[in-house]
Amino acid sequence: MDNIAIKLLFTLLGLFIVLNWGLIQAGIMNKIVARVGKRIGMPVYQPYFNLIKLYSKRTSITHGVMFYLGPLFRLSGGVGMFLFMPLIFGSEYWSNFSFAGDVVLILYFQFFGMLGMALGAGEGGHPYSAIGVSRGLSQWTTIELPLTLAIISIAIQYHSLSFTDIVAAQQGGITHWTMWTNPLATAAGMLAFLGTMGHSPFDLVKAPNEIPIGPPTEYHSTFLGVLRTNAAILHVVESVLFMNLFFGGATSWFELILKTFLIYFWSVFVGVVFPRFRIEQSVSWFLKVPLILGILAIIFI
Amino acid sequence: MEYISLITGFIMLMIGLWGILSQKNIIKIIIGFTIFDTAINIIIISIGYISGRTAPILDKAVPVKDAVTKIVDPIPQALVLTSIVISLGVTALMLAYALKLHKYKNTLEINKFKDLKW
Amino acid sequence: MVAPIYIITIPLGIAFLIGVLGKSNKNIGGMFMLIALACMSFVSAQWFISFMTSTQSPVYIYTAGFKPPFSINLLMGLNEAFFTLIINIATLLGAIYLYNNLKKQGTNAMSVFLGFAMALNVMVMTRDIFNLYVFLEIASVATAGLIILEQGLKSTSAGFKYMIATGIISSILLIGIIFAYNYSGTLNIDGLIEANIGILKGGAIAIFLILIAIVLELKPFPANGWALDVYQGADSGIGAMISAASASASLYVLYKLFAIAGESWYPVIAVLGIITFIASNLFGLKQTNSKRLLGYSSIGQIGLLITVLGLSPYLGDKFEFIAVTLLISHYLAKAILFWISGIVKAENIKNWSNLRKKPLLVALFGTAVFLLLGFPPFPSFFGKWELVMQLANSGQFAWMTAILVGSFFEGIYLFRWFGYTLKLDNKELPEYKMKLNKIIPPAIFGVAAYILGYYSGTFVDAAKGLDYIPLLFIAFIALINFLPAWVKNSISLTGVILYIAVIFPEFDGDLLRQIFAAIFLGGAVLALFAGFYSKGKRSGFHVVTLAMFAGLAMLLKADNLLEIFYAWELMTIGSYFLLIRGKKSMPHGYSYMMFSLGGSYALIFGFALAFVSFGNLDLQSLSGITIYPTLAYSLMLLGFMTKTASFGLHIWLPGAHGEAVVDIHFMASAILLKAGVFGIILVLLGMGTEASYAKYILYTLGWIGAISALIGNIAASFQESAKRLLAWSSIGQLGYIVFGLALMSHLGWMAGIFYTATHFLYKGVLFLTIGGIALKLGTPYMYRMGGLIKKMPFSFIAVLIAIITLSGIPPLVGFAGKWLFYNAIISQGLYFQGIVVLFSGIVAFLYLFRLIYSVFLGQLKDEHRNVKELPLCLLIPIYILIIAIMIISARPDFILKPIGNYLLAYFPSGALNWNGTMASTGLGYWDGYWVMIIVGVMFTLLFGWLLILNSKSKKVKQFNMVYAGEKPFRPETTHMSYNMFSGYNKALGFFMMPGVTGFWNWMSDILHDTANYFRRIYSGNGQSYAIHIIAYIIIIYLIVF
Amino acid sequence: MAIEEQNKKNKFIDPDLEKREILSPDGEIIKIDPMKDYFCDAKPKVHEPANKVIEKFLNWSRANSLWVLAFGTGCGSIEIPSLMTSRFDANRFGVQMRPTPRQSSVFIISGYLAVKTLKRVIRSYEQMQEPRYVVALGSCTVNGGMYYDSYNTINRLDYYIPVDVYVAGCMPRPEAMLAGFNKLKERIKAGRAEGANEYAEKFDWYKANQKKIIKDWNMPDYNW
Amino acid sequence: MVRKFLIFILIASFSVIFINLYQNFKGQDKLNDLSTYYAENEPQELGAQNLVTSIVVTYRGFDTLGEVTILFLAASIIGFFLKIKESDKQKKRDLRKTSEILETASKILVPLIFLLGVYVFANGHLTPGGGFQGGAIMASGMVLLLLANPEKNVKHSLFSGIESISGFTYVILGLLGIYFAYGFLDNRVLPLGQFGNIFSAGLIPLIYTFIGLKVGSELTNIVGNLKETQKETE
Repeated sequence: MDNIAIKLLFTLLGLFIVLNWGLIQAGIMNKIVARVGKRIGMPVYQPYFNLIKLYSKRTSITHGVMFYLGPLFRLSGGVGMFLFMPLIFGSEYWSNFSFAGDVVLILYFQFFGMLGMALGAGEGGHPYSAIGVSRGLSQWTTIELPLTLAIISIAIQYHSLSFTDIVAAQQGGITHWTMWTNPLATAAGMLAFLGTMGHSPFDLVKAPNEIPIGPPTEYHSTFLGVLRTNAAILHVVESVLFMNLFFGGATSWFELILKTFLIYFWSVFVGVVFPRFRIEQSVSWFLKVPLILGILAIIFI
Repeated sequence: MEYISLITGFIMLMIGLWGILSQKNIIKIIIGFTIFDTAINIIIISIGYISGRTAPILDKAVPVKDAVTKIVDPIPQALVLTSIVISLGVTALMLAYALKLHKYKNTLEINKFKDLKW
Repeated sequence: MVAPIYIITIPLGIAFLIGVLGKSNKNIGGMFMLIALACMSFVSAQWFISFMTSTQSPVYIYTAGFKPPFSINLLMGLNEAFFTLIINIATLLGAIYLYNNLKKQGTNAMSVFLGFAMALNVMVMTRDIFNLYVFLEIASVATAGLIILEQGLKSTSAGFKYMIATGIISSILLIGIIFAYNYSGTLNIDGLIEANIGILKGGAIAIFLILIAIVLELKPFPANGWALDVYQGADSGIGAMISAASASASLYVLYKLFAIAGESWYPVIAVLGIITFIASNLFGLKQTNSKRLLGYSSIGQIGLLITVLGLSPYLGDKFEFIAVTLLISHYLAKAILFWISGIVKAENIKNWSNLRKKPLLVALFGTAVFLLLGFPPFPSFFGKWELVMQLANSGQFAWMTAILVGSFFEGIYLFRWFGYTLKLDNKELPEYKMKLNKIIPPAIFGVAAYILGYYSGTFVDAAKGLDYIPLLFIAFIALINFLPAWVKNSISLTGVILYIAVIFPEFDGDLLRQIFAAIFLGGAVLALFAGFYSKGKRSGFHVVTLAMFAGLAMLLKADNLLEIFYAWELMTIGSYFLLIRGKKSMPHGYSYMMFSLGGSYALIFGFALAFVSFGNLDLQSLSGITIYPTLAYSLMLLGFMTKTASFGLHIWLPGAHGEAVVDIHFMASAILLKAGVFGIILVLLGMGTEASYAKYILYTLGWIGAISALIGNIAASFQESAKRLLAWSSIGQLGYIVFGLALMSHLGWMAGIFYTATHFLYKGVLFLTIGGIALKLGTPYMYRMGGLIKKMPFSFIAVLIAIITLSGIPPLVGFAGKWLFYNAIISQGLYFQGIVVLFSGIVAFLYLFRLIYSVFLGQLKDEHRNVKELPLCLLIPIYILIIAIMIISARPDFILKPIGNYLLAYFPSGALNWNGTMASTGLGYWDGYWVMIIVGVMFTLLFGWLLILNSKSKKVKQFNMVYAGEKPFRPETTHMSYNMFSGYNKALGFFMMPGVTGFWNWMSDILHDTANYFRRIYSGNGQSYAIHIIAYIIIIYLIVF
Repeated sequence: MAIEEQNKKNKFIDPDLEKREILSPDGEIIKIDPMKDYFCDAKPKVHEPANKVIEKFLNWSRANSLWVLAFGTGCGSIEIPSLMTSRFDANRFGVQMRPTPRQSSVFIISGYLAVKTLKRVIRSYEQMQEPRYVVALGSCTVNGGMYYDSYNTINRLDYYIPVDVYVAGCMPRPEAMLAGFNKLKERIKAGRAEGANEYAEKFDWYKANQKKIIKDWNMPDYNW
Repeated sequence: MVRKFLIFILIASFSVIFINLYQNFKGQDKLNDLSTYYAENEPQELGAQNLVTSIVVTYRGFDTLGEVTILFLAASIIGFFLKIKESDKQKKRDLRKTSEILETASKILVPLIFLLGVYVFANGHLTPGGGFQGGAIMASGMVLLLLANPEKNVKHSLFSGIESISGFTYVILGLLGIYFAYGFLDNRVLPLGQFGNIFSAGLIPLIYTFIGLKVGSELTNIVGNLKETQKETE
């Protein structure tokens, strides 16, 4: 029991670090994007302002129980993924509760938050929310496909679905990373990562000026705050997932922060450069290049 | 003798068949049938015929003792009687049909009665 | 005992006598006629019984006191007793049925009827060939007279065509007889057999002429146009006589004369028969006139019987059983059908929906249809089974195929007809009366069909183990059909629960069957409980439901292949009736039946091959089939896959399930489909993986499963109707299961069986809730629903839990299936199929979200403002299932561990390891218990936090939302549901192209066009029919000689 | 009868807000009163600021996170996009555009306001969550500007909704707008930007004004 | 034309069967066993002078019963098939007047024809002839009567009565054979009598008489029906 308590403490600490790193990362990314547009841009700590402001709104309204619970599901999805994700390789305390499941668990736990969010948005009764969700789900089905292929390819490669085993197999220098040993899977996975992050060109889900930011149209105040909190956590956790799968995991917090930053940067970089896809375009696109890469990854493993 | 009648029977049978198959008029078809039946009767009779012999009636001309050597086969003759009666009954029935059919459509052309098909 | 000669003299004397009565005393004449027919039946019955029960030896009747060949003799043996009995009973009932018609025409007509009956009896009994000719002529003349009993242009022209045809045929017979006499010097059939004149060329021709004439009497294709016209033109009561009584007599005559012909004629006759069987059933496809259609069917059935006769050398000692069961089925069914057609008086089969005004007639009609097609519990089922088995035993696979194909054609039109009867609108059709004398005969035959079905089962060794108690119970329910639904429901529920108590211990130690029994019978209890929602009588519902569940239970209990097939067909009947109960489900019920029929023929073919390879019918014979093993296993899998609605065979399911009401939908989807899974499991267990062919079959099966999953899930996402959505989803889910089984590994099977069980749970919840809602709202279309969460919170929670489970999101138990799949796919190496399956698993989110969103979330429609929560009788089964889901979710090892241990027997290697609640394979690990705890604790904590944060939230109303500065107009225009995944449709909509449907439609069109083209040889011209007959004789002659 | 019909003719009728009867699937007739059934019927409340110190901190964050509702009401809306470009870069002051009033805290009234638009502005304003701020651009919002005698535009915005900052000009340049934002930030930090509470306090007065100028008042009184 | 040509081809190919039959046909030069038996034993067994009659009535009497039945059925069928309304029956047809020769001759000939008919069926067991032939002759007498008096209708009830009673009696006579002789339709119920005598051959003359009556009345009925149905209005 003692063990569990310590683990819990470490987990909370990890969560705190991840949350902050997520917020700061978002700020940095905003800054980078602004600089690309020759702007000064928002300050790095702007996400904190936003978060505090959102939590401190004086009023909020709710459309019903599911609307109320939607953000909760979303946050649970993010935190749950965090809980099942080992952060630092070789550290028992930083591996959270990853003993409860392997890669497949993470893969499917992603949906927990998505589903809750979709339901909450649905109860808002706003048609744009539903449109956003329908786009998001449509796109997500095809994003998952190359990712699944990549994971299977890795699982074949390392004969394991366990994070610990996968990361362990990549230790011993940069050349042992999956990125080098299985470049096709990495390519497929990283293309899928673009979709998971929801940046341009795959941001039609939240298309701000077409369907006012899609699913969370009706969310505001604390609800939106919770969603933003989750986004901060989730982005880091997703990056950690890809880091563990393809880039050798992390043996220290510094390594984790560096790698997640770079991984996240990849999606931001693409997002800044490319314009937005329509939904059927993005669906078709994922079923072309990434899918073929994924299939090749399995064939040539 | 029996060969001739047999051939005659066959030829008549063919003629009757021609009548049945080619004539459009129902009465002619019925006539074809009677020819057909008659032909069969001839065939039956010719089967039972033994040349040089007489009818199987055991009167003075045919003593009972010589019957075996003097008479023709009586069985086909008995059969032909039955056959004739049957064809009589059938013909009568067909004629009745023809009458009725004529009543319905005022024609006896067989290819006008095609209400039931496929 | 009364001497057999009285069968002849009584009717003859009375026929002559009632002429005296004249016109005034028609009723007395009628009484005399009925008495005469009753006496005949009595005499035959007494002989038949004495032959059956004691060692009575056959009795010869010598007319004129001389022994043959000097005089004519008649024989009364077992066969004769049987045939005269069925002829006499048919004519007796036929006379009762036709009583009014006969009375209208006076005593003359009664005499003709008696003459007809008498002639048929003599045809059966006589041993003299010329005598046979005479009485054949009497029968023909009498028939020609009976045809015009209802006078009219149609009957008269049909009668004339009949006279032309029989005139030619009997002349041919006479020529044959006389030449046979010429060569043998005798007219006695026994003498002719002894004389063996076939060795002479002329004698052979004589025999040819005799046989061809008898065959022509049996209306072979294509020289049978006249017969069809007769069936169509004559009164249906007469049609029944011709089809049931005359045909039986003629068949027996053919059988009798076969002895003269010798063995070399068997194949010829068989070929003639099968051509008739296939061709007339094919031509029946385009027929819309009911009586003519019955004519086609009659001719086809007689063709089948001729084939059986011709194939008798291959059938061994089973020949008699096969011939008798098939004959009696044809006899009963055709008589019933003709009789019914006379009552309903509808020429076009589309007008037969009129039948529905009298439920008894529908029951009889259904009985006849299933009787004809060889479904249990009827005699033809056993007959067809033995026929196929024996043919297979003799290696006659081509014959088997031909017979099954012909039967299938017959099924096509019979079920179409039946569907019309059950479903088409009948409001504008004329009223009709069901006179007592017209309903008694078919009713008697209907009852006889069931009794004989049971009786014929006792002759089949393999059927000895069949459990008839459920069937008796069903019969009891059928008898109390007039009671209100809740009473029947309670009784049925009690019955099922008692039966479970009896049957469950039988499966002790057999986990597989226990799981399926839990699904089938537990499902039955839940479904029946849900059935309490319905008001009114629900006529017939309980009978067919229980029939389906009885079939399912018997499927589990089955010890041999026959029992499996019996159960399978019983279940098919029940489910067919259940599915066709939906409002617009006529075409879907029809296609369901078509696939089922095709599937069961594939099954029986496969079973036959198994039987031949192994020599007995035990379940073990499924393993190690040696004769065409690839074909056998493929066919069996195909047969079972018609029920799992796998890709290619799935097109019936969406419509059929989409139209079914709530509890039927639950039964059909959550329970019925599992029967197919059970069958596949049996086949795969038998097949194993060792054999060289197994690899290919499994590979194909895997792809079929994967594609089914993909197509099912994608199509589900594009449905507007919630029920169709669930139906397509079932196709997809069953695809997973099939794929899992096709993996043929420990993990794959675990996934498959686990999916089977959980699919039952969560799909059950979905079917019951969504079905209940659709019923309550009166529409299955999701865009008409919306916002129901506030009205039906319990349903919402149930659906939420179900879809979380279905989509495999942790922590609920659906994830276990996904996890097992990953491990199985990777360890088994079926990556690409696996990817397709996993992809479709993700696609499932689309329709699941759509389902829960469109129904429960979004905008509440005005008309649903006062909707209440689902009734308790639905909520209780739903929550029972939910509780089961939650228990399994918390401790998945409760169910997974036993399955794993059970499967170890079949797949010793590569097992799932358990460490407490932690499951692990060589690849990964998963601890459902801990996941549940972690997620639960986290969720609760976060929930508390959110509650604190959001305590000030103000509840707003429906339209208080951002709408670009405007207010929303109406809920209908604000609810975003129609064509929800339009973007996805643009990208992947091509998956929805109805390719498979198109393929089957194309097949069907080809078939129907062929039928339509070739049936034009029946030009309606009596002369052409005569030409056909002559040409037929010539062609057969030229082929034979 | 005739008078009633005459009245009906003259009155603007919104069919979507009329009372109506609908047949339920059970055959029951349901009476629908859209105004009651679809929309809330509660006045806004005054939300007192919290403890001073905390409120100061919160206001600081609020001031630094100005989410602007992207609602171009008049000609001034053309100036807003340039505000976000690299030349002016309002982003650096924490100003962001939000597409939905629910998430926005600043409402920019960019220029003249037609009565028709006013309806939408009121609705959107009421849907914004508190605290909320209004920045009015151009002389039109101050006194009607060049449209002062138009039959269809309003003259003074703060008759209808409370305004925090006016930015004068016709039209004001983006620089002026940035100045306006900074002014707003100062007001917020000083705790003086309590427009929402003011609106709640004087709700009846505002409503009366609104209804006076909006002849076809076909919307609920309270839009949350 | 094409059709007729095809039919011709068909019949021509049909003749193949007959050619084959003819080629394989050999005329008999002696009686086969069956007929030998009849020729040798019939006089003792049945005592009918006419062998054909003995075969027709007794040895193959069952066939004859069938024959009678066929005629009976045909008559019955025509009876109800061509049945017309009573009102129609009384209608007069516009017919040419019968020639005087026919009228006169019929008055003289009809009794003679009837007599001949009776003779033929009464002597069926002795001379060529029998019930069918006799009956037909009698019916031809009736036809002559009808031709001479076309306005007259056949009295169906009378003839039906005769027909029925004779038929019934025939069956009863047949049944007597079971009880008093050796089988159904056995003629040895009555003593065989003197061979060649008119009262000989047991039941044969009796049966033939009834057959004659029956056939005569049946044929008359048929002809009458055929005639009357012409009057039927549409």
